[in-house]
Amino acid sequence: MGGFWDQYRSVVEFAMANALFALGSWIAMWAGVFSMAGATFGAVGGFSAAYLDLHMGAGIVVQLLVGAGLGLGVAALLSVLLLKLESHWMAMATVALVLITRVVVLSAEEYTGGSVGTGVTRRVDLVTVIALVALVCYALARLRRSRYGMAAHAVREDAAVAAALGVNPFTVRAVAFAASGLVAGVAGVVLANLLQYIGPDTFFITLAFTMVAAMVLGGTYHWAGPIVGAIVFVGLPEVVRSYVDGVDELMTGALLVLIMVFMPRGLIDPRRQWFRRRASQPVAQEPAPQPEVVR
Amino acid sequence: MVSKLARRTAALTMAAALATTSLAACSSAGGSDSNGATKIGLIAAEQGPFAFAGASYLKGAELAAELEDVELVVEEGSEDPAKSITAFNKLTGQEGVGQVVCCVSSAVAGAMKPLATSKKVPLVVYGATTPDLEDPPFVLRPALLPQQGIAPVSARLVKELGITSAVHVTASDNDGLVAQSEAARTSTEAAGAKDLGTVKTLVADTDFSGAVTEILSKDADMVTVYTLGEAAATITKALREKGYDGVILANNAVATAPLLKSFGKTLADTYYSVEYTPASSIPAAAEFTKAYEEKYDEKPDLFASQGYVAVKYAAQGASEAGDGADAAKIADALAGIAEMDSPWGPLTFEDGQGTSEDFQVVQIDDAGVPQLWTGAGA
Amino acid sequence: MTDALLTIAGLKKRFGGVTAVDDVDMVVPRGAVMGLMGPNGAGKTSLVNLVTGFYRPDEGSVLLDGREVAGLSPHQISRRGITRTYQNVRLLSGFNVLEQVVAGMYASRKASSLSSLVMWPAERRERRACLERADELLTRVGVTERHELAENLPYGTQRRVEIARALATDPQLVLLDEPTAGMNREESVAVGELICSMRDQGCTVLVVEHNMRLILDYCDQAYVMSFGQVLSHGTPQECVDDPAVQKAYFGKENDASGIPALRELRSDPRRP
Amino acid sequence: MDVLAQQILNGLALGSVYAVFGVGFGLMLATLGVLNAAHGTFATWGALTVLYLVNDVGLGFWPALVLGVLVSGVMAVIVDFVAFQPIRRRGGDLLPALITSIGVWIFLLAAARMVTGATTSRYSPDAAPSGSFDFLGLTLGRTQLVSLLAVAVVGVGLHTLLHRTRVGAAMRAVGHSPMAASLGGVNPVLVVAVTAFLSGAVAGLAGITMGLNTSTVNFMLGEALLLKGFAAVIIGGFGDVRGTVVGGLLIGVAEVLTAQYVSGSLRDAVTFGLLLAFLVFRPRGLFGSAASMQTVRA
Repeated sequence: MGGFWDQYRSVVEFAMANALFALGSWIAMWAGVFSMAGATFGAVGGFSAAYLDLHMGAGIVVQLLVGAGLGLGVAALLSVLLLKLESHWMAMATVALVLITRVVVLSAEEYTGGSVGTGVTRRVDLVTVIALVALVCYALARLRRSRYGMAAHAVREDAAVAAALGVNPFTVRAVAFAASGLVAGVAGVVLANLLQYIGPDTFFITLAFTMVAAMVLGGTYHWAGPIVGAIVFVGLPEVVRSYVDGVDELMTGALLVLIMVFMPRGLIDPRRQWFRRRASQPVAQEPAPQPEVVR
Repeated sequence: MVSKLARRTAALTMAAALATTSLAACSSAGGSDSNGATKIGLIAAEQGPFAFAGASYLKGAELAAELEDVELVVEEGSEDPAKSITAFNKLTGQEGVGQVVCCVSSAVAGAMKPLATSKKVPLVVYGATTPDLEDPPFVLRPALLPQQGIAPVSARLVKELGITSAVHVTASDNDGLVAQSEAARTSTEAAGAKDLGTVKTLVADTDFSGAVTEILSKDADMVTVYTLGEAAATITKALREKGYDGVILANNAVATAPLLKSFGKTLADTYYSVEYTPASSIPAAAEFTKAYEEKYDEKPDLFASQGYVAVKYAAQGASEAGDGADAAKIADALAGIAEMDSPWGPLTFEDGQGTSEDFQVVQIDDAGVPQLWTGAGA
Repeated sequence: MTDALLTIAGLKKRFGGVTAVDDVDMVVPRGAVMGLMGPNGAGKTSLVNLVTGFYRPDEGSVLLDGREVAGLSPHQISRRGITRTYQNVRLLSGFNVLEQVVAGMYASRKASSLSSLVMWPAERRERRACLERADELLTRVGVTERHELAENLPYGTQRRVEIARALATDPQLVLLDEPTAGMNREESVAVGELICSMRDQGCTVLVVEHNMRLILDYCDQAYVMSFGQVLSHGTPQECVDDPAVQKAYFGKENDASGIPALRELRSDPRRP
Repeated sequence: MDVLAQQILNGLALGSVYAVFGVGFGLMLATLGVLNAAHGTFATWGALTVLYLVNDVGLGFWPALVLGVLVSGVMAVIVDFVAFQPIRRRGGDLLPALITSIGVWIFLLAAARMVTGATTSRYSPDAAPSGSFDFLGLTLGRTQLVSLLAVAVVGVGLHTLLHRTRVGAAMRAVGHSPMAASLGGVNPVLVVAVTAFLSGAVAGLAGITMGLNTSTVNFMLGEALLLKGFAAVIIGGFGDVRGTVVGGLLIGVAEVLTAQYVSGSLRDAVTFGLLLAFLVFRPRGLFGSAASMQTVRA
């Protein structure tokens, strides 16, 4: 058991780190912003953690706080620039942002180690990572039906209707985007600690694709989706790999296509029948109940 | 009202989290007990960016394990930092593995270094060329640094071929290659060739049309190319195609079997320096070549010799530490090795870094086959 | 003269070469139920979109309670007290019936996100109050379902949920865009009664309708629009009798909705 | 030799590869509404096909090129049928199609890695065009000439097709609304298939010329193209063939000149900086009209 666990411990760790990234993307998606910029905020968190570790020997708490703060700050700044774009252009702009992140990482050699990258002393353990995921989940579960949470969902479903209910869609999106930056910044710190080495390709397109794919795979309509998605997306290939070598990625790709084709709303869909306590009523014609007129 | 669903899912997630946490606690209590660490772990690179060399490394390593009578435990790392770290953890989690041989690329070696140091398991690096990577007793590099050979060889070429000016090409974002290019630049200049400057490319570049135009515009007698092998071969080919007829001294990575095969005679008349070639004049090299040919029925290459030397070195450390030694003792034994015979000539070690004087000069002939170069008169 | 809640003056909106709303003046008195009729494409929905800030007017002013709202964003206008329903029901997918209505209480909820994170008593109280109020509003509009997903309900019920959501914003003025579209006679009557009850509770209502029965039976006054302009104004009956209105409806041969509506009126025995 | 003029020529040759790829990528985005993350792998597979045919089968380079282009085109049609058509039928928007394209991307990339064993190779120097000749006092490599010709053929050909033929009109109509196309008496399924084929085939051509110009064919070949082609589409103006061609050439020249006169490490910075600047400040690009932006369907 010990050997088995040692073998899969890192799989669980990476799945949890990816769950954090996917949760970050989900928070933006909550308010209808499809963003791949999590890779950028992850880089901000990751490289600041590496810098703090290397130059100041800062502990994990400081790293996480700084990563969260910087992720939040950078996301808040960028939201001003990006959120005015129409949604598809916004999505593409976040791709561009990720491409630029790599260039910035390469040029800011003093802070990032440039193309060689930089080592990080590992200061997180699995318990911390799981605790962070649980913390984010707790917050999201609490906020789901709060004033902000309902506004975010409303903005995603129909921004115009939300506005007519007094919700300022821009503010709601900006807050979601900034919060997604915070979580992705934390995820970057975690990933840097887990990998113990980060370079310009660590926080690049592949990570950006992984986080949105995990999010969509799991389902974008409930916060549990990204976690399930990350576990399936990261864990399944590892498990497959230990039985059949070489086909894990082929399977991941095919699985992603199949799930999107047959379960377009992802694995976790709060609308699905078995998820709800009561069976939904059919759309059949039934007589409308008489209103009680209050005169 | 928090919806029922949300509450239920939260509960489930928390339960799952708790379950995983308690598992983690259990396993960390297990700890690692490694007495009798006679096995040598090896992180292979049969897949990934260095797959072209991975098989040779492994064959050389397995030959050494057979000759030295040690057990080799192989785990694929694909020269990917994350996968290699996983492989390292898997290897060191196994009973009896007291040291790990790994790493072709400097990036991966850099990622493994802190891990080896913190886990106190010696890491024997067989390929990476970044300066100052070695850090005894836990990070050791028997592999030679190419710049040890580039300096004398480039000076020799300048003198024997009557070179008066040289231009240099490097990959400015790779410390190892920059160090090699710098070695070529200083020694050609010291030997009397005018320095016409250094053209900088990047490791990730694939389009060299601009760089080639820049090189040609300098009109030098000699071009030294210290970039990754693919790039060096591509630049060499493009220079010849655009009519350059001077001397080209390139990174020895242009002469890997797949590159020689696919570039063929477009690499004709290119020089390089190398610690091992099957045609080497060093006696220990001939022995290695013979043993390798007997086992695999093919000629070894440089990578095979690197895998061989690394495992031979690791085995020597293990045997000096004695039976039942733990990883820390093996580390001390490895760091204590001062000399070792090798296909690269007698190796001496300083601070866990191998050095040798016996570099060979190779010239690729008109048919695209590397031949030992014995001098301008030959 | 009753005091005006909504005053529209010289309102204009062009789309490319088409002027959808052309120099419209309109007054909706406080506490009135105002009808707005007109053939398809007359600019009724465009007018609603202008008043609620969905479109930005090219010219003209919209005064609510004497204060300019033209040019404000939809959410600002909503907070000033104008809300609306939609021609094609636009409920928020994924919310159940109660949540649809609670979503309308955004502006009036006070508890901060921080307090919802730790579920302070203030947040709990507020959530409970919201749910109770949503429950009341749903009862008022005659919806008995509470926990179903709104998208699974029959169309007529969805419309009523939408009205409850609009009422949840505490509006001064509600714009109902064809609230009885797709409903049978019985259901339409129920909506009419609901509109009256809204007025009696202090709301001013502007009803955009094709269903002239509804306008005649429940509106105090009406406007008729055609080709982006106001064609007629007065009591609903005056509007229907206006020759210009008759011409607008009959002159447009292919307007399928107007003709039966008028035919229905002519055969109405209650008509004097 | 005038270094500046020579470098501009080099830049145009490099940019023409980006431009060709961008035209195919943009066609799929504008007409089929798919932001296709897997498009780069079409280029990779085109190049790998040629590699196989030239090096292992011993076919001549030109017939291999034609077959490689066909393979990429057919691959795109299959991918569209398997991964995008079901989503389109549901009336889905950009997001689900993007995610399935990521799935396809992972699949085709892994498959390419498997068949190549992650090694880099190149077309046999005996078969592929090589060498150079003098052109207006500058040196032009034969491989560079191939990519310049490719952009000319693809640019003019596709622009003519879209604007001068009935099929092209139908393709543009599909871009605006699939309904409109079916009303016009064109079979939308066929139009979608033709569009997918063309966009894949053009990507394959770009991949093949890229492999030729860089003497490098590996499973990652298409990835760089994808990013640069994406930049060319946005900078040039979405949904406009001429704009994409100009965008691609502009990127190529900018990259080569930056490397020569500023710093090689800023090469990508220039491209992606331009990309972000255009997205934020002029999302319609150099040539696109505001209306063309709406063809990415909501």
